[in-house]
Amino acid sequence: MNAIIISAIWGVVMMFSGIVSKSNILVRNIATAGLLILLAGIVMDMSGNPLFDINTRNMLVFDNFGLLFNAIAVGCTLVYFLLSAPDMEKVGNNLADYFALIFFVLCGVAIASSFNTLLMLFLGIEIISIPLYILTGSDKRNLKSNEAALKYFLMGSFSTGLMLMGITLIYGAKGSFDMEVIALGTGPLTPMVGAGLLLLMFSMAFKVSAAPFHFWTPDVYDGAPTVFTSFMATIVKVAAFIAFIRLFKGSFESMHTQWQLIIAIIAAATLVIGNITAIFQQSVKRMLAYSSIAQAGFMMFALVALNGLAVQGILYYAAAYSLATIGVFAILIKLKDYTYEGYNGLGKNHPVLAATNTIFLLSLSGIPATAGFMAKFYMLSAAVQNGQVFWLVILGVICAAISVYYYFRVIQAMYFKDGEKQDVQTSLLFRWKLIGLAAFLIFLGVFPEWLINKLWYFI
Amino acid sequence: MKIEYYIFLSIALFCIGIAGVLTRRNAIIVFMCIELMLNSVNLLLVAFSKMHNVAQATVSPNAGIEGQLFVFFIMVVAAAEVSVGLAIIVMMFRNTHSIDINFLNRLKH
Amino acid sequence: MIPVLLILIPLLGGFASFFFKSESGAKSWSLLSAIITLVVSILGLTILNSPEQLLADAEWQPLLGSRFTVKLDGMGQLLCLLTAVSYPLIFVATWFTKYDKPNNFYALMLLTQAGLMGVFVAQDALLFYFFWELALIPTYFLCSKWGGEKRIPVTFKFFIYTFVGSLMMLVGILYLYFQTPDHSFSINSFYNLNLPYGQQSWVFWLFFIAFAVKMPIFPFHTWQPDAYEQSPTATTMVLSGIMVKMGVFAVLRWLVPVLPLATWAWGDTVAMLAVIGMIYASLIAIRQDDLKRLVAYSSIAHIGLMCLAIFVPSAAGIQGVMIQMFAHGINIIGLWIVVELIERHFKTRKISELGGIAEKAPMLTLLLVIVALANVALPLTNAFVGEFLMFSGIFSSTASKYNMIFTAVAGISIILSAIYTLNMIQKVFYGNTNAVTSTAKDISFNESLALVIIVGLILSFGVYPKPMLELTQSVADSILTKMSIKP
Amino acid sequence: MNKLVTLIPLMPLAGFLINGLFRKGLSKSLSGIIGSGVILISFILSVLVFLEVKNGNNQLVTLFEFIEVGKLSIPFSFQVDQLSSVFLLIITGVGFLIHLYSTAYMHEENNVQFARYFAYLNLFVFSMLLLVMGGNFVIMFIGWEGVGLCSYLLIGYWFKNIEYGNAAKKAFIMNRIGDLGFLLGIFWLIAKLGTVTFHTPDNAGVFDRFSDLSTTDLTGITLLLFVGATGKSAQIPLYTWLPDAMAGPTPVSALIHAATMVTAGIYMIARSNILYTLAPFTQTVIVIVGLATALFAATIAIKQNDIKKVLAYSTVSQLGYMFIALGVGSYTGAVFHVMTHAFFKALLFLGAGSVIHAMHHEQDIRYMGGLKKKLPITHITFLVGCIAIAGIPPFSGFFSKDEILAAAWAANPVYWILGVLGAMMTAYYMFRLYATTFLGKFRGTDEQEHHLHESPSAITIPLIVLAILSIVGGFVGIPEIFMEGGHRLDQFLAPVFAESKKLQHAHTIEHRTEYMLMAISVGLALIAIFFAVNRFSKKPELNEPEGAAKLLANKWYVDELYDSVIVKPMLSFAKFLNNVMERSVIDGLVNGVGRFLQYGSRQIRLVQSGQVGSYVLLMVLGMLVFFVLQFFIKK
Amino acid sequence: MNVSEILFYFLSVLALGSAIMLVVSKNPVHSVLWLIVTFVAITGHYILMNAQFLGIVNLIVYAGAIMVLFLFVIMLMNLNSETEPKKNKWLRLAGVVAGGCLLLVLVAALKDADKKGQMVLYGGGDIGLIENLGQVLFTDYVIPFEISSVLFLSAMVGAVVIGKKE
Repeated sequence: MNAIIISAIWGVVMMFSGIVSKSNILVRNIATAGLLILLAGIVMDMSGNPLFDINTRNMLVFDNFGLLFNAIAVGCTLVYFLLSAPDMEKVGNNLADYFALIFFVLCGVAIASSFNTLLMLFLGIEIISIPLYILTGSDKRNLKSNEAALKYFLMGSFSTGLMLMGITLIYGAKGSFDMEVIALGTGPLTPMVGAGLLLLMFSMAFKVSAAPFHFWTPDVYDGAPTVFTSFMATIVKVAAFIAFIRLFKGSFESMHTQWQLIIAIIAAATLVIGNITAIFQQSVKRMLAYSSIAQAGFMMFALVALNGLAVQGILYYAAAYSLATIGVFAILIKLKDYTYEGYNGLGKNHPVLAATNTIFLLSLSGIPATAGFMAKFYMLSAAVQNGQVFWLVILGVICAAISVYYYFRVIQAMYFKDGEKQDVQTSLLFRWKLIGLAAFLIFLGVFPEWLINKLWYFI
Repeated sequence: MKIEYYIFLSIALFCIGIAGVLTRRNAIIVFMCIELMLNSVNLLLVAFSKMHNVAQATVSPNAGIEGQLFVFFIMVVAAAEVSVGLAIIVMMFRNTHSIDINFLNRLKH
Repeated sequence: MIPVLLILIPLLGGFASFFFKSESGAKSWSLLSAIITLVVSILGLTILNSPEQLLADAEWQPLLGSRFTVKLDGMGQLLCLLTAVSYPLIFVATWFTKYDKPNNFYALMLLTQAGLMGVFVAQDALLFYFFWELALIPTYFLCSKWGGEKRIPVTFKFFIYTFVGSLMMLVGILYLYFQTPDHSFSINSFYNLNLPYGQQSWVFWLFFIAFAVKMPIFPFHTWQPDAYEQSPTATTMVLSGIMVKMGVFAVLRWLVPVLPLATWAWGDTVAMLAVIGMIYASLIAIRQDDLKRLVAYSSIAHIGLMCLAIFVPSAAGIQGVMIQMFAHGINIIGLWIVVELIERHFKTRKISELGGIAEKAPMLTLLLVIVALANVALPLTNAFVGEFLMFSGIFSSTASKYNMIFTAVAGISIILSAIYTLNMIQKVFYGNTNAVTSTAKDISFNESLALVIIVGLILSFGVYPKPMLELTQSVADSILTKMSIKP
Repeated sequence: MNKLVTLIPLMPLAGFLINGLFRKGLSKSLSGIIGSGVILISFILSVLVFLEVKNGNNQLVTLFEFIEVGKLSIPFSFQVDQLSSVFLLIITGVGFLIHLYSTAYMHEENNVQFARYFAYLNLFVFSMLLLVMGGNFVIMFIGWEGVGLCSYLLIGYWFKNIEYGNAAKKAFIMNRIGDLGFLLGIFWLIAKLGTVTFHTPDNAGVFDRFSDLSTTDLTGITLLLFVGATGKSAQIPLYTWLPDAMAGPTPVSALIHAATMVTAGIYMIARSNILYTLAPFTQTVIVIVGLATALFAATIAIKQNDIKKVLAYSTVSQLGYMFIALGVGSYTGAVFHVMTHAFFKALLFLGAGSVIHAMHHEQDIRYMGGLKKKLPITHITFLVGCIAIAGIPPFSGFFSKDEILAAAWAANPVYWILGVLGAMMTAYYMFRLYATTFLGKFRGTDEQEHHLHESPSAITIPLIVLAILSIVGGFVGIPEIFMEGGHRLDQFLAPVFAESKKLQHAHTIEHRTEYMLMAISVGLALIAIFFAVNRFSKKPELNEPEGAAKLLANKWYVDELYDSVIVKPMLSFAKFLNNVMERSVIDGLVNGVGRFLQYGSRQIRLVQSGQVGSYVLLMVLGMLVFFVLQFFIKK
Repeated sequence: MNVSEILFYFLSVLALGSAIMLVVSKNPVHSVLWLIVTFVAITGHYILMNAQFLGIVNLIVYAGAIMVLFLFVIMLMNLNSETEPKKNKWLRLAGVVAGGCLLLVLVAALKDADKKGQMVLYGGGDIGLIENLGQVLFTDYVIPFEISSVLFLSAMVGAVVIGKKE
């Protein structure tokens, strides 16, 4: 509960901070402070003494899973702020409002990771989506940004429609929105539940940009201001995943076998399309959009397997993927030229950026000793343990190999190709932050259970 | 009235909405079609709530009320969405004097 | 303790080497670290050769049931020794080769060494996989930064190829992991699960692809000649001298004992591939005009023989393989050193453009001839022991009913190897000097030092192979008992 | 005593190391002295050992455990019995003479090369000694490959000449083919008996446990070992390397390609006689191969004009005789012929060398003639050699060849007939050679004629010694019919062949027949000699041969045949593999995957059309598919 | 066939018809009006099902406020049948077919729905009345109610961010 309330309040605080103070630095610091408070609140929640004692009428349930994810999400946001917040000023001149919107999104994330009824799911998803429509379009004079916003909005609300229809059908069949009630009863899917389940699945698949509902992703990520792309592609996406797995594990686990095939097909399609399409991209930004689809394909493994490892794994994957992607974007933003050529000679001219970027990319492509490997490892092992979908596992590893192709193109550009020295100003502090992030990724990669244990430490 | 009639009715409306989204190029019309989809959902929800009310009237008089409340929230969200959506559309129109979604193809491949 | 040191010293040495500014500094530092590693590994063989010294075990991922377990058994020690010996040799031999950003070069070399050591000592599947990849990554950078003009695509192919393979292996590992009763990655619980044949056979292929690509075995070999040709010679030495052995080693440690039934069942198929590969590679080697490619193909042929000896198993054969891993590592590094010299002196590797070096550089010629003869496994060279044991093992193996045919066909490669090796010697060293080679001069001190050491190793182990045989005896026996072949 | 045995091979090794490592520092005389000295020492040692053996105590020295795997144990051990002691004498004795000879013959070389030469020569003697002293097949194989290597090095001694290089390569590879057979034989032994040692004190050696081998095993093993022998001892089909091997310095040809190395095959079979006695099929094969080689080579020798080539082919044909002997089970005869052949063939080669030396490296006999007066000693000794090889009593060749022929007759008269035919040809071409070279009048350039002079003593002394040996050498094996117990060699070697003797049904020929056979063979030989001498001393054939002669002069075109049947196809197949299979098929496949992905990517990304409408449409279609799958298919 | 059934059919036909008109009519303004008609029809259904509060809200919020908003925007851009862009007819066909298929599939899937044959209560039942809704909303559903304020806040901020002049 802390997370929801604090983030909502801090959203309001940010709104006013924009009015009272003109200095961006101040606003930025307030935002960062807010995140720290938020983090503290979540930790208190996890350690079992929430600030507010509110009877949620069982509409929200704050279990370790949700709280830990909340912590991860906020932590990633913190990293994101530290690395990329200064670049938001370039987007437009109402910085405070952007921060406010981000806090509202975090509120939505908190809801989406702790909902216990479809109503809260719906609200959470909407609270996440609506600010994102705005952020996408926030670069107002840039036609691409506008276009992206409109596309995102239209398709987003379309998917909302699907979701509502799904919820309705399930309500019709089960007579309640409460997940415990819905989870009752096993046996074959009745038509209404089945239809509703599928519609819900589609709308969630849309939110996590899984094929064939991914089409908005490349355009929106490409069109949105890069800073916000970074946010959307990481925290928001994994939040949607958490909601996805929470919903389906909480409500439909008993009927898992009956929809496993569909979700497996979706996962496979996502993997293939994401990876294959990414190969040919010329713009790194767009490539990252497709790579995020590909990564989503891997996260889908958690839903396909839906076992203990999957739950741990999705949390770990969320952290690993978000951090690495944030890092890559943070460096991408600094560059003038978003194509692969933009990276040429980076290794010679900006060794630190190149080195850290390499680590982020290695992590994304799942090379051992980086967090990305253990993330993929958890997903694969979850799927293998489930045992139903070896074809998917094999496809997965092949796709992982394909993904190496486009990630390493960047590395090749940085180290093995020479480019004219471009003026990339980065503060020393920024570089140290990057190094810290890279080190943390390696730490996570070598000692993954440091994070996983958190699920059990707090009661 | 039997429930399946309502199911079919609202599914029909829903699909008309989808068809509209598929066939029209005017962003606003598309948006309206989406609104239509939402409304079909509302209708179905109300129908279900009444149905459950009938079914479980003995259990509690308020059975099935959550359906109607959900409709209320949907309307809330829809209103919010409309405000944002129209804002975006207007912004779009300001920059390119058109709301034709087919012209939205600077981003592709 | 020893295995941990073997990993740590190169690892830390490597990281330290990144921060050297001067070339000589980085060089000397790396050489120092390599020598320390060598000393440690020799200590491990001699005075510190006690079980508790050779074993280290620590908690790593309790939830997954994966522990940081490293242990040196006979085979491990042999290959660690090979790694430890080769590095100083490589550094000495390429002492005067110029690299840009030398500190990074040497750092990456040392990191590779750490990865290799890890592979050879790991007793936990997950840990093994970690090191398996860690050895690969620095190599990727080495080859595509300091390699020849076609380096980037070639190295990339090599990388993707091996990466696909290792991911397959990962799936296999996971599958076995979930079969283990206690859900653990430790090699012993892998050894103890006796899966039914059906499960074994497809896990076998998952593993085999990974190792076949690494070794490489016939249809999966095409990355190798290009990679060898394009990489900087120092890296090529690591690739062909040691990294290739990773594949053979992995088969002996992780494939054969874990999946004995499948090995029995598929042995003939794999052996077939190996034999084809031997003849195929030898024939192609005859046609090569590029020294590096020639050596590359000859190495494919040799590896094919090792693979054959593993999959047509017998006591002698398995031990022959282990001896041969060491011998081949040493010999091929010797060959590469010579190639490196020639390329540096004459700016070409084309056999057709060279000739008559012998009269200008008798010392070089002498050493090369010895190394080359070792490469064709002449008696009293180290390779002879290995090949003799392997062939006699294959011949007397009870595992396959085609053992005689395999031996005979594989034997042809002995003749072919003589053909291409002598061709090479003749065309490059004999005859009259031409425009290119008229400027030849005999080798410098450091190179002759490296070569002399190699020759020394070749002859000493060729005349008195007993120590190695004793070292590998127990491992070979245990493998054979796993395969239920009486040793 | 054991020390002496170990010292015998170690001396040449020491010589090799000294000459090899310090070749820069050594003067010619010094390296010459070292090179020959070590051989002399080991010769003396061999004599001592020989006497020991004669007193009936064989030597078995195990230095250390060479290979020990599981139950297979291969010690590095030397074994000296009657057979090997005889070979020791031949090798070190003849070897020493040839070293001595070389000091003069190779005098034109500079220090370093000179030292290199002696190093190689010593290394060769070392390997040869290893071969004959080895206590098991593996040590024997080590020597076996070692001599191959040395002959490679010595044939290619003048490495600047590509032709020589190719000859060397050919020799090595041909030998390798044989060696493969040898190896397979060894593996077979290991597979069946689990040991390769000849004799062990506890009678667990190969020759103690031959009874454990089935006939198939015996035949297979013996055949494979015989393949090795054909390679090393230049029998059909692997003989072609030997004539080319004449590229090496003449003393090398004398030592390696006449006296010692080529007899390794004989030694090996004689050593494992028991196995062969038990494998009649193999024996037949051996006889046939031997006969074929003997005749075939002889026919070729008739038309050769290179003095060394003639001798080379005669060597091949003489080796054929030895194999006949082995084939018909007269192992003593084979060894006997090895010995005598070593004497007179070495003599002939050295004589030829002396001629070549005098003629300033002119080897074509058509440009010689009338050297009788100019080179008296060479002439006399050469003549002795010719008579010896032609088998005229009482020269050594007669006794050994006669023994072989007698045995052949006993086995099968056809063998004898062919054998005698060969002997006749031998006499013919040898005296053709002699006549063309020494008789008639000189046909070389005046400049050559002007420089003609007898060679120095370092060359002539060995000639004389060998000439004497070729004359008297035969008397160690006087047939029983002339003198009771005259066949000392037979008695001496008896223990080695005892086992075989037991198994062979002794076929004796009554004396009348034997006298007749001798008379016939000698008579025919004399006729041939007479014909050859008075034909070629008058008008030697100088013009290019035609018809059948051309066929012979071109060695039946065997080299060309091998080239077009084996070498060329193999190379073109290799080319096919390299250019088509490797590049296009396999690598093409691998790269094809990559290209396919690229293409797929280019196509798939077109779906991302940028049109909201089409996006939604695709989404809806996806939904449709899944609905259908869920509700109507997946049941 | 009692009154309510007649009403049901009437309203359904009205809703569907006007919905179709919304999709097909050239002029955006007409579309809006048709949509309003649809909403009215749906409101009728609500009333029919005695969900009075929702009926009214639907009428006021949707048919009233929201639709007026749409109308304003359309007027502001003065869109009309001339400016109305046209998809080419194949795409339109594809759209219609896809929608139709979806309808078919869903109907086929739900034709024997689990609640088949249960009655929807007409007239009776007072859950649709404002006091009950209010009570439940401010007791059990207070959390979502509060949270929806966040939604509005963000929408508001968004509108400001987008609409504000730079």
